[in-house]
Amino acid sequence: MANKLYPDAATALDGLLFDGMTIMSGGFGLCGIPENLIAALRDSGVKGITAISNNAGVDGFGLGLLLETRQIAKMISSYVGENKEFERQYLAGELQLEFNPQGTLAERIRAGGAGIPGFYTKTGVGTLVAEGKEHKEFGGETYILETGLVADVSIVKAWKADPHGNLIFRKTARNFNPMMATAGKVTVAEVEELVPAGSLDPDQIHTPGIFVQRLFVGRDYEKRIEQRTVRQRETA
Amino acid sequence: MANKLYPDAATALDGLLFDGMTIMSGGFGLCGIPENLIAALRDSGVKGITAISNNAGVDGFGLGLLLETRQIAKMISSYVGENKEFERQYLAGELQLEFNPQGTLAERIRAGGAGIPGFYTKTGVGTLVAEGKEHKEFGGETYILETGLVADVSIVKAWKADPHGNLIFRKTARNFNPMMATAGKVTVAEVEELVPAGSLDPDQIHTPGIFVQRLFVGRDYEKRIEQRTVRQRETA
Amino acid sequence: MWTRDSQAARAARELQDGFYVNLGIGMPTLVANFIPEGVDVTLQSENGMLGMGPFPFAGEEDADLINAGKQTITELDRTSYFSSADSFAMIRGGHVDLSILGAMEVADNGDIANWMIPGKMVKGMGGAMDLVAGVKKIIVLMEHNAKDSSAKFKRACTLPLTGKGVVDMVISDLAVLARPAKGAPFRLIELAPGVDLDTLRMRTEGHFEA
Amino acid sequence: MWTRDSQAARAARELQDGFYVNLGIGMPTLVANFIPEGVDVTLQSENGMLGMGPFPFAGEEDADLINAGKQTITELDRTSYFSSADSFAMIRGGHVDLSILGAMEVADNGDIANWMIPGKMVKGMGGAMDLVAGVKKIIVLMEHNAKDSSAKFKRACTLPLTGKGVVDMVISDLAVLARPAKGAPFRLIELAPGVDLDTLRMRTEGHFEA
Repeated sequence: MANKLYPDAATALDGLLFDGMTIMSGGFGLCGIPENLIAALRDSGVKGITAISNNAGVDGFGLGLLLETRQIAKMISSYVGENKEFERQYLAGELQLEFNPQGTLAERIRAGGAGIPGFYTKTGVGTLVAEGKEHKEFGGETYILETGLVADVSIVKAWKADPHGNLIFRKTARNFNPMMATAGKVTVAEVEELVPAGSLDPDQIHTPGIFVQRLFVGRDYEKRIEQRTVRQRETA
Repeated sequence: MANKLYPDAATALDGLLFDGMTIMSGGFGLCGIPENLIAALRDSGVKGITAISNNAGVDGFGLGLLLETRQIAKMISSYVGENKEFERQYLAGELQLEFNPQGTLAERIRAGGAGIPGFYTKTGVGTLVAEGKEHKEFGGETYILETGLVADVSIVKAWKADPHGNLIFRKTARNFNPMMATAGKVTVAEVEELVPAGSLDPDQIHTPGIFVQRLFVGRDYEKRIEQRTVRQRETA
Repeated sequence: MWTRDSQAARAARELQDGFYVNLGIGMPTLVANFIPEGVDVTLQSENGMLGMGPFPFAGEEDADLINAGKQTITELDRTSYFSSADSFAMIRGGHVDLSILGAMEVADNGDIANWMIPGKMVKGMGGAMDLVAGVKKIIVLMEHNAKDSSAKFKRACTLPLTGKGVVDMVISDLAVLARPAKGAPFRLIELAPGVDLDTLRMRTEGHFEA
Repeated sequence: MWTRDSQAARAARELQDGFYVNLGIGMPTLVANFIPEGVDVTLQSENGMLGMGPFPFAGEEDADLINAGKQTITELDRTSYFSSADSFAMIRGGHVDLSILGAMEVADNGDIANWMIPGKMVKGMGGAMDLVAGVKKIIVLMEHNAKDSSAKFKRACTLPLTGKGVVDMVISDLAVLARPAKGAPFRLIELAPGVDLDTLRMRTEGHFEA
């Protein structure tokens, strides 16, 4: 079997990085982000990254790490509201930003991985998002053309993997990770647990191994919570 | 909780059928087809059906049942090679037929369910399939526009369901069923087993209950095998 | 006049048994506290979850289980998880019955603006454009007037739009305005206690039928 | 000249360790019997399976477990199942390394015809158009000549096409013709035992470099 297993994030990224590259990074907010791989990207010093990620992390965590070091030249995101350093760089003109509606972003990535160069959607018709895009009528309604997205490298975070690269995600940490796994020319996955081949139920694999070229077990997961909301236990 | 449970196929289809309607029917060959619902459609006598299904069943089973009774006016399929009655009706001009490449058919259905009225694909460029369709270049390559498909009713077959309509499929019996569940204005699912709410792992649900309006436990599954291929046990 | 809680309770009366509903961040979240007895709704969270439960008890938070507002939540016996692409396929495909959102402006043609104020740092539209374009019915919960007392239900939106002609109902602290279909004019459905039609007209810019 | 088994064995030499491969119905299926020692390949079946195993033992057939030829098969410790949409997303997206297919005709510009003979009942293209359009490398396994002895590697296909300019390699009972990239001319790579270049030229219509 072709070996997909690597000891850690740095070796898993070895030979894949170059300045000016496009990287997709999984996660929603800080949930389900590839913590180890982001840290390894920072340590690699690779520059001029176009980062495709729903959010931009927070100051000092997630993609915020790569903003601090100015390794990101452009972000394609749907929401970046949790990051002061992002705001500073953007307002200073040091950072390019392309906003996509969240569902359009998700579908563009899914399309990129599925060999679909363009699709029509009603999302954004009549808004700034539609400017400069082809409009077309279907059944009397107006839609705009959105294009597929691919990346030089996709970095994703899963819960469990087997040595064939089959992945399973956990709860809402799934989010953008499965589509990004399909849309990277090379996809590197970090997981919490590596299980033996044959121990995942084949009906229940979220990402088939064909999409994962490199794989390692991550360590020291912080899994930070952005909004810790709780309810009170009712007392009798 | 809104009740989605019905006692059998006939009651589950009650009030949904009308002549000239479009029906999507899950399955690949005879694998994963909604046997009970097809039989109930035959018994209902509904006529002039446009049937969207990858295959047309065989003589006397699957959609072949509805061909025998001439209830189908048009088929949208990728392969219909296993059915003599189909061939007879088609050659006699009694049946309309639209061939779609299998992947294009699957994606058209997925698009229909996902609110995408059109997408571009390389599949079929330069062939009969491309005739009359819009051609467009992306990155120097030519693609054709294919449209989304929806149905008045989708009939699907799953392995397990809970009362909320969450579905799980088994092995290659999954095939077209999940997308068709999303593309029916009403989706009726038959299942082998109904399990209590909460007993399916929420990470492992293939079709979320939002897509299933009606549900029942099927009976007397034949699950016919078209090509029974086996290997010999090696004797020591 | 309605309090925020009263507005949320009024919105909750629009819920029907069996509905699948997406609640926006802020005031719309309160609607979950007022779901009427005997009405069963399933909450969708666009980051990839159907069947959202309440906040967890302290100490039971799970970093892998958050809603679209990045708040820790819980699951129910009906819950399913899916990818963001599948989540927005569900939204875009018209499978969600109702979305309740906040807004900065709504126009009397149904336009909505709720994502961007020119000159201020733009945080992004998140899933708002997808929701207003895809969900079957859109209810806006907002104050009737802005802090400078200008009307938020307007002839035309002045801020960049989130969606064009998409709003079906506005529930403000003063009144409920609604229309039977996209494209139809808005009508006054209900006045909050202590609010009369003259007051409403004075504090409204957009057209509505009374 | 090569037998069908020899053709399949020759095709199997094109497999590389770690490849994901889709095998068409008929002669291509035989390739699975000749996978070289030390080469690990994963077979994709376009009805929704990655990691296809061998036929089951008698009595162990499972009606829910078939390949794209509707044959009963088995699973492996690497197997995953997915929907037809996900399966063809995998194919269309260029994730499958190699597809080995049969053909009625191949043209020297890489066109392939393998789904329809005018005048005969058309059964449909199934997944063939998707495979030739999406898979990275396309190898055709076919007889060099039809039953009427006409050449099947032609100047131009006479039958309706399955794909335009998509074939990378032809392995017939007489020879291996291949090209380094789509758009490049085909070259003779190998002659079957007992076949000389003159014979090959005489029995071929399409252009190839020798």
